[in-house]
Amino acid sequence: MSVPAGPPEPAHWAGTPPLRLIAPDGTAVGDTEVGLEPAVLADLLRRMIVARRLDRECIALQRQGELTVYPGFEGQEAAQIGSAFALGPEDFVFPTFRELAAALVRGVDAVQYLQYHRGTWHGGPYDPRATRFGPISIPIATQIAHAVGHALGQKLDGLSACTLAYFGDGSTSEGDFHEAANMAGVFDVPAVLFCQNNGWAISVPTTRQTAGEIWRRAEGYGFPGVRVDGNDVLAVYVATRDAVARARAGEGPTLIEALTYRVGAHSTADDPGRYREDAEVELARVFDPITRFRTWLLAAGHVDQVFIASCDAEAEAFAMEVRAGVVDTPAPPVEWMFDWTFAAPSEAFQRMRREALGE
Amino acid sequence: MSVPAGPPEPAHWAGTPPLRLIAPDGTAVGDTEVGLEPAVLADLLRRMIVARRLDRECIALQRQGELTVYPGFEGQEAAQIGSAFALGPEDFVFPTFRELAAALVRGVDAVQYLQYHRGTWHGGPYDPRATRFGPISIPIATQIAHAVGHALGQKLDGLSACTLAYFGDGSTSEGDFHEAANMAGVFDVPAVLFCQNNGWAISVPTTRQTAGEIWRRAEGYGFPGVRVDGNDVLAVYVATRDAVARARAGEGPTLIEALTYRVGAHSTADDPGRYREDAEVELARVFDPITRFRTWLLAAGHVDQVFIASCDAEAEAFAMEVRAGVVDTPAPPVEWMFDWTFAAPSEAFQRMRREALGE
Amino acid sequence: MSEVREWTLSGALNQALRDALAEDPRLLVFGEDVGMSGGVFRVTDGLQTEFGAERVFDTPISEAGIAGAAVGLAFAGWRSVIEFQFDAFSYPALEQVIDHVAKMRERVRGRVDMPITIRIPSFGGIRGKEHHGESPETYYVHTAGLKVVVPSSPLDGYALLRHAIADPDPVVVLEPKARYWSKEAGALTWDGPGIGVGRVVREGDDAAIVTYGAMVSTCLEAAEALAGEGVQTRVVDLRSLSPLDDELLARCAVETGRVVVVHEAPRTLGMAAEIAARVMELAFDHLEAPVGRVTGYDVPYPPASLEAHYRPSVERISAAVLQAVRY
Amino acid sequence: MSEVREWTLSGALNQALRDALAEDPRLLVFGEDVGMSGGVFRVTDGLQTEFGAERVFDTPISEAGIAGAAVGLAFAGWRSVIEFQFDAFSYPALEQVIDHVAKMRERVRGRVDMPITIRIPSFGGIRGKEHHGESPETYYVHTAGLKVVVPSSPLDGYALLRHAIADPDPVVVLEPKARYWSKEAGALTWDGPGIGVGRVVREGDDAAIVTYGAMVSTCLEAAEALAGEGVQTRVVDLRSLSPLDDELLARCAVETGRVVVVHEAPRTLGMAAEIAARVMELAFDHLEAPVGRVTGYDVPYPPASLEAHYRPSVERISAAVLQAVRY
Ligand SMILES: Cc1ncc(C[n+]2csc(CCOP(=O)(O)OP(=O)(O)O)c2C)c(N)n1
Ligand SMILES: Cc1ncc(C[n+]2csc(CCOP(=O)(O)OP(=O)(O)O)c2C)c(N)n1
Ligand SMILES: [Mg+2]
Ligand SMILES: [Mg+2]
Repeated sequence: MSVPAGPPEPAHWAGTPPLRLIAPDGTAVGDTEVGLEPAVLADLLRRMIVARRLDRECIALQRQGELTVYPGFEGQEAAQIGSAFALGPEDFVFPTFRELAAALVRGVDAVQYLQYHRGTWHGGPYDPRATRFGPISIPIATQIAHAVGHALGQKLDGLSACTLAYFGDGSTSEGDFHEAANMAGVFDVPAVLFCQNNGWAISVPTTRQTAGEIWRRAEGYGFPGVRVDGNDVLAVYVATRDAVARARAGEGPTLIEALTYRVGAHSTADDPGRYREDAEVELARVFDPITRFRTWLLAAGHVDQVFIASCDAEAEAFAMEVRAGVVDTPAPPVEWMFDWTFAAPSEAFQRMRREALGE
Repeated sequence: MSVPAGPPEPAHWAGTPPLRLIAPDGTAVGDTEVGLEPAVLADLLRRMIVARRLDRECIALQRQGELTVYPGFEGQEAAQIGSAFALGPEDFVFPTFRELAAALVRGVDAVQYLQYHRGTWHGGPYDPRATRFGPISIPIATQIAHAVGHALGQKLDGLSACTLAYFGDGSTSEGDFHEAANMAGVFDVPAVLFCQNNGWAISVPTTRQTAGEIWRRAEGYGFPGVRVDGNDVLAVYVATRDAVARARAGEGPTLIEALTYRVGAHSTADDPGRYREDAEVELARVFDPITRFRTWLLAAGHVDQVFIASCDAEAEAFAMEVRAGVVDTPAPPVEWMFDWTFAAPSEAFQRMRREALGE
Repeated sequence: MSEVREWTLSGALNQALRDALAEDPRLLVFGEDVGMSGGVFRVTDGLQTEFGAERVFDTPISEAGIAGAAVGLAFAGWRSVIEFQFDAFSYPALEQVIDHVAKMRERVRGRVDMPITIRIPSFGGIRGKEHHGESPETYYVHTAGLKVVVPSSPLDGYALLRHAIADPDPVVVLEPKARYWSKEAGALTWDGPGIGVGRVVREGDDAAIVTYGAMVSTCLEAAEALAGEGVQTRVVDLRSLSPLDDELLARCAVETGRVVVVHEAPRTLGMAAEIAARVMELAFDHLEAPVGRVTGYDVPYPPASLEAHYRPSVERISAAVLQAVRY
Repeated sequence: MSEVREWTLSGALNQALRDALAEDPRLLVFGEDVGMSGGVFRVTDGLQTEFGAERVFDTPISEAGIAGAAVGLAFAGWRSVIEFQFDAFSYPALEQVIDHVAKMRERVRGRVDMPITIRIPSFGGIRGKEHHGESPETYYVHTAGLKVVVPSSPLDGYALLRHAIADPDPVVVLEPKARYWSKEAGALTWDGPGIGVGRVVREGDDAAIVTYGAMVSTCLEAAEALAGEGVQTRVVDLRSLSPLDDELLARCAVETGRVVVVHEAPRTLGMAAEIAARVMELAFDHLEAPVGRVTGYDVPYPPASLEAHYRPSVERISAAVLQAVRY
């Protein structure tokens, strides 16, 4: 079968062609009847626009000293929102540090979330049980083991719910990824292992992170792997929805590799000019997930320019609202340094606390 | 294609059929012209017989209090000897704790090796550089990373040599296996990752260690995986020889899964009656590697009963010689507790040493 | 409270797990070979048969994965007892234990507890091979967010393990391998002192030996020998290494003026360092001699044939007490 | 010896690597993002360009694999400098470091050396996120078979890193992140004292503060403040945490009678515990006050907005010295 030549794809997209429903130019290339109403499809676009605007605001907030180091997600909106959107309220997510867009879909309060980046709390400033969104996790791949343990708990409880772990391409090199994935297979748990392969792990391209294709790892663990175009929000939604359905039906875990691209720096502390050609980023912009989905939605008549303008306006207002909240977030009381370490603190611990607080 | 029904195979041999040259009943089922002279083939049998006899002697020595806990390898002679035999003098091995048979092939002195099990030294009682056989390694899968580092060193030195790591089925669940294997792929090093899948990791069967097939892991790392009948010494030899040739030619690593069976207990401290049916072991004996190879060699006229009797006699004599050496091995001098920790010990360390030794 | 009978440490720990599993349907026990094998030291013997393979199960050989799974299970409302097969084999999980098990409650501001018990057969004295004789306590005690206990006898083993399992916080239980088959008669109960409380196992006012685990019996022997020389030595079994029983430490220093700490771990930054520093802080003016340290040396744990030279002996302990007394 | 100029700690460490790479063709530098990126703190900046991607290279995100590879490379006769990106990200490699890097020479009875330098940007004070402000020294110092150094200034950073690389044994270099951009003028040399030797950075006879890393400058500030109150405080920069400079510790205790140890790590089993125990052993009769400990608390390192309350401050340090002096 001859494939029409499109624009050159990022190097890490090479190899097995991913599941794709909408081509980079916005034309349908698969069955786009995925069971979502036009209003819901429009809502997906709205979420992507709102998330991107907030991401950019966060970078500005960092530059202005209102946030500590911030890891942007521009270019990964479809991967995050398409996947999080496929989850139900009973499902649970264990994220990395780059899933603010997914957190918004799960209903996590952005200002609370950003306490993490403001340096006023650790990875769990929001309530992970209420939001069913686990703490932001920095030690690479460790949260995948948490997700598998959580999924095992759901299975033991006989729930029809699953647990989704997010992680990056670089994360697949850690022992914890492997141990967790293998255990997921052995215990046959309702887990979705969702890899955002954005081409980079700080300065190391995926092509030097592993010599294999990430989705293929699944076969060695005895469960299905799926490669999906991570910049095609519909394809991501479908792949995740199917994995979630498998999990809920007791059919075990799925590994999803979503091919996307990290358009920005690794974080506001990073200077990609040291290791990446600007030209590569320019090429990758052709695959922008928002442009692609908007083009398709407009062509399909599901949205119009008025709607898009309303999304932009909402995004702007939301970014300003979050900014105000962030800027207003005070430092936590000093006691908090001692108040959460133990559920049952010892007398010795309380003594240290009193001493430290001068009580 | 219909396969003639043979005796029921161990559960962990299910799935993809392994490379096999000689069937369990000793008949050739593949190309047995593997480039080894009849005398060399006979030597392979001799080594297997000698190794098994020594293994049994070690168990006796342990029962008599002359060795501490000893992990036998009965049933795995072909996997170890066939693979070690495919290596050249410049190649290097990083073993686990169960590769005494491979150590003998590499020319490691058995009495020196057994200092480890006698409790008179740690994992490296012999000279690993002279023998090109690394220290006995107990922390599961850690030696695979050493092997990959060593292979990288060989590559940087431009040598035409490779490094082989032994490990078990259970070892493939450790993060270290994964990190090492993935690095082997990324750095494209001359390494052979040799898994003896003997069906058990202490009390856990391979079928509950992983839901996948071990050789398939390789694909996810971007290099070839091979499944071989680990009780067919010729097949093991061929699979390893080819992997070694690839490595030496700069074509990178290979993962070999050798299907074998742990006939004995995990170690002399283990009671398999708690978790394994005796019947399973009886069934597995049908696949005995020595019987199989002997049958084939006899039928091919490469050996006769006189030769086999001479092997038995040699094995007996060797076992007695090693026994005598083991029984004679004294405790090391107390100073040795301090003499090897540092190449450049500090004055503070020397002070502690003097104090401890009452000097 | 169970009937009065003779218990081994292994048996008492087994009973603690059995009783806890029976009382709490949301308690799980998992690790390598804890199922039908019953564990290398039989501490989980029979539990899978009794409570089923859903609640007592073998895992792949994945220590980090095991610890990580326990964290995830805690989010799902399950309580876990995990086993690492030997001291050194707990090290692959250190990242999960330090970064998550110990810190997770803090990280999520108390919204999820981490009721995880980490059982580790520990310390030397069984002619084990390398990596089977380590004393890992410093790694855990220094890690804020963990509690660490070490039983020295069967009956106290039962009590400490029950307290550990019931605790809403993560507790590391270091089980002295050398004492698994030691025996003690009595009824199993955990009504007595919990985590954070030490006990005096022999009275004496001339000096105090502070120790834990398998060294308790060695120190009792030393105290007996010292009594022969007219030195009345108190022996303290710490039971809990984190939190430490500061009151008891202070009392020993105040009442005897001479404290000797004994453990198998290497000296530098072993428990004796912390205890010496605390005793000085708590009772400087009462000290008649520097706090003595009788410990392993700063070398890797030696092979079986040398371990007797490495572990504190009755002679070394007695000599240190005499040195303190005669200071 | 290089020309006299102003160096940052990052720059001086970079130069140490450059000089060592130039001198020893069998030296490799590898880790996460040490290549074109030059490392998060630029310590490996330009090295890949200068020495090629065979000798200075990025690895996958596999800390245990990195440490394990260094062990294997040592068997093949290569010397390695490996980097773990931040303190807490060294924990996944702890098993390899404790069981192999530290013990391998012993395990093979001296037939293979382990010339491995482990660089870890460490400690707090840069408003980092969780897992980026840890003080991991206890884990390494307690592990027999390792040496551990902590530079506090650019020029000494150069010297210590050169000594570490040249050492035939594994050396952990904990680099104080908070000091990477601190400046010092001078020529780079490593002719001076090596590993195991501390230095007095301020003279004084009323009391001695013993510290290391980023706390050296804070302690110097405290000493300055104390001088204003008429208390002359000696400040010791340990440089080497393992081995410790016992002679210097003894001298401080004997000459001042009052020792205060300062570090960021949690108190329990932090370095101050070991130093307190040693000082007591070395100079009990000279001590006028218990050894003071000004440390982090036994809690996880706090978020950025609280770190100033956690790390020892000039006020806390001064108060502890005054308490010792007035004891
Ligand atoms: C155990 C550990 N090692 C190293 C790091 C430092 N680090 C932070 S992000 C990162 C790269 C992660 O790459 P990837 O998984 O692809 O995620 P991405 O940043 O692309 O979202 C690294 C190495 C860490 N956080 N944890
Ligand atoms: C890190 C670590 N965890 C646990 C153990 C305990 N242990 C020793 S052997 C073994 C099973 C190994 O199984 P496998 O890799 O299949 O090798 P086999 O024993 O079958 O040769 C285990 C769990 C260990 N040695 N190291
Ligand atoms: Mg990435
Ligand atoms: Mg096995």
